[in-house]
Amino acid sequence: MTDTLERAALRDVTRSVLADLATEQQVREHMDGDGFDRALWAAMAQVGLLGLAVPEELGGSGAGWTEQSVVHEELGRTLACVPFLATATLAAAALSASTDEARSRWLPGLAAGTTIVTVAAPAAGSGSWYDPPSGVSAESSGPAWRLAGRLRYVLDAAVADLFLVTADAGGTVGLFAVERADVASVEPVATSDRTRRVGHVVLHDSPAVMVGGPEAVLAAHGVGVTMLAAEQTGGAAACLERSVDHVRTRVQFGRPIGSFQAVQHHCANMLLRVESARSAARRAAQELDDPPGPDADPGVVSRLIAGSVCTEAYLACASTNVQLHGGTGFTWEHSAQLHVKRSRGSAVLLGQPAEHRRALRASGKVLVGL
Amino acid sequence: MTDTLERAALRDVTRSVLADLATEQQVREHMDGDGFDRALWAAMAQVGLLGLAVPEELGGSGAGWTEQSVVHEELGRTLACVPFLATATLAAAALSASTDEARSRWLPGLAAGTTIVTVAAPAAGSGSWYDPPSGVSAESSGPAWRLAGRLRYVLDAAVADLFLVTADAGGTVGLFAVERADVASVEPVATSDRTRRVGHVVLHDSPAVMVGGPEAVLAAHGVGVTMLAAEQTGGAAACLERSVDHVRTRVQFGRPIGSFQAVQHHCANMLLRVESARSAARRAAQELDDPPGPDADPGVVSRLIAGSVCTEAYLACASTNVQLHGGTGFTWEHSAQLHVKRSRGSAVLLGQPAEHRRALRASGKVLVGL
Amino acid sequence: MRFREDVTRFLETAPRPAGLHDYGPTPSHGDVRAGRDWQATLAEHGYACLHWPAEHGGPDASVADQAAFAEECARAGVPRQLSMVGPDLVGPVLMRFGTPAQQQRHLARIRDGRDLWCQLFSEPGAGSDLAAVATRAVERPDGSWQVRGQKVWTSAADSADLGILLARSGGPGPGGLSAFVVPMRSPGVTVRPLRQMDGESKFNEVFLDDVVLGADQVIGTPGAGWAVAKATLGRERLSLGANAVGMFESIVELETAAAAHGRLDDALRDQIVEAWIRVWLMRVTWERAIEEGTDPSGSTFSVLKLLTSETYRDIADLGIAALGPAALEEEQPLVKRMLVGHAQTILGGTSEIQRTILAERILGLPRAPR
Amino acid sequence: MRFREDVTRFLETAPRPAGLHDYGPTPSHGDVRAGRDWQATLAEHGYACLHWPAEHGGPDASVADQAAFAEECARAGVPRQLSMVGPDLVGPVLMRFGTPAQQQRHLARIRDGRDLWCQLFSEPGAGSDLAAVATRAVERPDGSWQVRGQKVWTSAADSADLGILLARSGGPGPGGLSAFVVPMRSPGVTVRPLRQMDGESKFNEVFLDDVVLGADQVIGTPGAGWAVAKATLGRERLSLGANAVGMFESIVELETAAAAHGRLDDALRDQIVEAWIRVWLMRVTWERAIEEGTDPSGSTFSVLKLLTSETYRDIADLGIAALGPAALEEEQPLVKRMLVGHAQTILGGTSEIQRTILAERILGLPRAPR
Repeated sequence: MTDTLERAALRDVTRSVLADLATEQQVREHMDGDGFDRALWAAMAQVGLLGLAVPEELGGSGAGWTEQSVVHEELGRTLACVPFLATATLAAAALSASTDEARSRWLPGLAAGTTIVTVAAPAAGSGSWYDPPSGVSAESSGPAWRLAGRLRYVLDAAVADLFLVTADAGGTVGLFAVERADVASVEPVATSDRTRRVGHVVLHDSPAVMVGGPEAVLAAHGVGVTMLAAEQTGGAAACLERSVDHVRTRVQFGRPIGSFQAVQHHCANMLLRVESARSAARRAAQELDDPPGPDADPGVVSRLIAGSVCTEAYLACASTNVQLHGGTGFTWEHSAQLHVKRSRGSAVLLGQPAEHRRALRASGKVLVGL
Repeated sequence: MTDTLERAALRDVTRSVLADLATEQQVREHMDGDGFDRALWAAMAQVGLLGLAVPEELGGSGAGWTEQSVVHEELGRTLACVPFLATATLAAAALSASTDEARSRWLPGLAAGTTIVTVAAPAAGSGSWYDPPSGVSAESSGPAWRLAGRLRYVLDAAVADLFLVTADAGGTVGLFAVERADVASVEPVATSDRTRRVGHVVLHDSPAVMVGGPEAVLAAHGVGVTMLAAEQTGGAAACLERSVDHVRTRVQFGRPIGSFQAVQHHCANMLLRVESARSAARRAAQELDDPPGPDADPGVVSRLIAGSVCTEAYLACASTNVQLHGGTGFTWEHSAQLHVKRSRGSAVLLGQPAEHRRALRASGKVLVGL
Repeated sequence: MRFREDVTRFLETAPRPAGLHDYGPTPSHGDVRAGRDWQATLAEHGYACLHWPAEHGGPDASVADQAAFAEECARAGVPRQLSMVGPDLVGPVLMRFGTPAQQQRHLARIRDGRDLWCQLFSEPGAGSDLAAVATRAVERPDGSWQVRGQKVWTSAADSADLGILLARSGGPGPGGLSAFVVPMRSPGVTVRPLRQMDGESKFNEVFLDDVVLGADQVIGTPGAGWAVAKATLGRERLSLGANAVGMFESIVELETAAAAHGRLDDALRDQIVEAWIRVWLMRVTWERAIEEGTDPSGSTFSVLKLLTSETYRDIADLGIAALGPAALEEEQPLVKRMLVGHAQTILGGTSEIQRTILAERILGLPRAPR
Repeated sequence: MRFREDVTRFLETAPRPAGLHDYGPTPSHGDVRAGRDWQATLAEHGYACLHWPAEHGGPDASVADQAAFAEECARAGVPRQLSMVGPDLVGPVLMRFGTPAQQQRHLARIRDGRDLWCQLFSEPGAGSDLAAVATRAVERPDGSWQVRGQKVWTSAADSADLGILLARSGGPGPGGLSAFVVPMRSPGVTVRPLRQMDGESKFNEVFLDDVVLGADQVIGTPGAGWAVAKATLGRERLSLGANAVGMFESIVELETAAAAHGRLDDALRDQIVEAWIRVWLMRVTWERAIEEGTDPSGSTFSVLKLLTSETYRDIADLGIAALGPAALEEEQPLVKRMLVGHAQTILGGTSEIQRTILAERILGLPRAPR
């Protein structure tokens, strides 16, 4: 119960920061800029939102992923332009599973909001997290490494200070850290979802530090899918709320369209999606903090179900939201399009629903128990 | 246009026979009996409905499969208890692709309604038309053959006079005819759909005549899938009509439930299904009569689409029909259950929708042209 | 946790009446004897009517404990009570609306299984629209009531000792309804079983021909019928989670059957994963609902009824593909289940009504004209 | 067949204006010049306004010929006319409701491409509900009209010479509406482009600020507006079949993209087959509609609009899975198509309205209260 209260307080803090700094108008200004709201980022750092997953001794609050998921859900509602998924979640998770040196070197800056860190997909060439690692090679000269390769669709590449990169170090795969200054070039991508940017990163004889093995990347992916699921749940819930607000007041044929059964049932179906997504996302986050079993990857079921169900919920709710708004929902000026684009982007960012389900089948845990 | 008129006349004749002899009450009487309405069968023979696919010189009218599909559609509406699919379609198609001797020996009786012929699935053990042929062996002594094996789920086995059976004749697969008297035993199956019966047939040292090769069975399957699609279309249309009749008159909350949008949209979705099914079934039948190309199996696309789409249309419409009738639709006394059972039986009789689609993909004709 | 362990131990050691099995919310005729004995055992050990307050002899258990008990009973393959109607519907109604004499007369006998109750609400003309109940209750000069009308969809009517009746004692609309206690062996009560599409008879029609009820058989006051009826809605929600246990088992059966019949291909495997995800979501949503609080009219609980009934129906419908041609057989359990699946989205409130309720009560959309 | 051959030959040899491409039913600003020239060429060769009767200079072509022409144009990658509004909507309306002077003034100029028309029907408060049009037309003492209001969703408003306007000249409801001809360059007409979610501007808002129209610019008589509006509905149906050509190509593009991005797995292949089946069904249904007769208000034609818009939307949405992470890019054609797909089920009548029309007009269900 105390946990519940603390989470409610965290939600209030997050909402209040976002209500000040991430109104739709503010979000749209950053969409037209470089897609990074530095003021909001600083404010989030200030109230401690960037270090929830960082231990206290490294400048964070060590709160846990359930708390982190609350922030993601709120960010998903507002589509605020911050590199939270890349830095506070993916990079924090990858660094937490890395060497002590790496942790103490970068996590404090990460929690303070001064170092923006991103993680590239292991399959650098495609940018897909489910394709096998490939595309970047690492060569060593003593303890120093040099990386070469092209990393596609790297989250927040244009604003990152540090890149965590999977590379083939002569037969074994390792995780490496590359400073911004050592990157050959970053090519921004014109993204459909302008509230979340990606870019291609070129490494060429780039100095790098080995910080961990492939397990760190796997851990980051697992956490990322779970936190993204919370974000998607927030997005889906926002679509439902916007739709409900609209259909209660929009009058056609002499009455609010929300009194038409077809509209009511669309909204009811959105509610079914949102409630299911919320269940899956919460359970997956809880199981990151409190693993349900002793085996190697105890949370795999909840995580992959959340990845699949929350993605599909957001896709469906974003589209229904347009449909219920009619032509207006199809305009650039209306918020509905922002969710359509975010939902589509999120559906390919860390794996597609079909890929999550395939991994679920491959886990051997389907139908093993309830 | 003349064709269209002739088909309309054929439909009228069929409807009038069925209106006399296949009311729901009459159908239910035969459901409680052996599932074969001999009076109706005789009447259908009388007006020439059994020989539409049999050449004139063998006692039929040589009308074609488009005409035959009209009869199937009407039978699908009424669920009349006759072995039309087995005899007039599957067996007629198989015999038409068989030896001249076989054709002249059995087609006249078939057209006259005096010989009931059925065709067993090549995979005798499973009863599935998509599993590879197996389960029956043929041994020859001179021109005479002896068959052994167990044939499962054979259409109208209990009333058939002649069985067309695929058997392995020492490395090559052939089609054989076995007279009723030469069958070791027939075990009737208690079918969920009591309007269409199947049985298991045991052959043991059973004398048989070789009448054709595997191509005759393939031809029969292709024709059968197409004609079954017409039957399913008729069933789906009947479900839609019954639903529309019901929701126009059933009053709840002070008005006919057909004025509720949720109910209206269920009906509209049924209409979309029925119209799509009708398009597919008609096109597939036309292409049996008038092949669209010179290759080996020109009608494969329309046939397999019809098999898939019409099956799913009937499944969906039969279920929606129950839903729209509420509790009453769930009772034994209501006709809705008859369509639920027929639709489910038809969905596994000559191949499931997923099997048809897999065959479609394997045909190499997907996306080849429009 | 302690409670659940106690329950498990009790269920392992408690004497089971001969023939006891998990017959669902209501016993069939043959289950009543074992069900009554089981209810007595539950009462003896403090597990009867868990949600009843202490003043009425209940243990006043938390929602979480009620849920855990229902679930452990499902796992152990026993019913959690003799029948839902007495403990879950009638008990709370009598506590809220009944006279002290009625509470005195009935509650203890519900708790220990001496009285089996049935529900006399639905009518042929009042299914989804309960306010349209037409059964008439006319007050006689001596203050007693004479009741005439027809009820339908009454489960256990043939075994029940008592029924809770909704009848019209006043004018049209909800305000004219009263609730009564009907001894089912009163003169004028006739029970006729309704045969369902699967051939079973779980439900009955009940004819009330001038049945005379005493003045003290009105529940609360005349005219309170609508309030009584509304108070019974949603009472089954707390046991919905236990359904997940049964559905999980039905997916396992489905997979086993598909493998046995050679139909377990990739497509069906994917559908099985989808089905399992839905059951997992039901289960996790239910746990979340319990965690979040005790209000069964809240959003999370409200979606469960729809998730449950539609998931049941869809899993049941997969049985056909799993069986292949064996789905032609009436006696296949998966075929029976497919048929029963058709009732899930109708009885206890159609899916259409449930969606409208979600839209209007949970989302606050304007009421559709009725 | 002869007609189709003539068309093919014409399309192969006709001079194509520079920049001509198949821009759909309405030209964008940059397409107008080429579109006008093309319309002139069509008129010269007898292919303009195929459905117009000879008395108005049309060739009075059969429905089948109109359909064949639309389809061959789609195959050849050219528009079948300058714009839909003039030939398909305004032409038939003027023939039926217009004065001889209006016919004289406008029809020839529509036919040969001198006049480009736009449609001024929808308003911010009258989307699905056209009867709620609020733009006021006030008759002045001299018999001329003064018009004030706002229209929306007007394509080609920025290029059009003339508009067909629906405005309220009388009391509330359908009876108070009149139709007018509006020269788009009249004083008081302001056109403002609407930006869509894909960044394009195919539609406009049109502000009418005390625009003065002559008495002879009323189409037919004042008060005939509703009849005029209804006469324009469904006029696009005859060209729906040509959409199948474009959709077929979009599936090919989808498959090609998926292969190029390494995403063409079995699951996506299955979805592609499903999509292709739906396009095949559209096409075959459309051919059946043409075969069956010429009434575009019949059942077969009526389902086509829904089949078309929902198939387009669903095919478009598959683009995301086909691209994988490349779907993050704004400039991917499949991403643009996914966005545009969201308009298909809204513009030209929402899918909800279409289903209600199918239920009420085709199936004859009682009207929902509006």
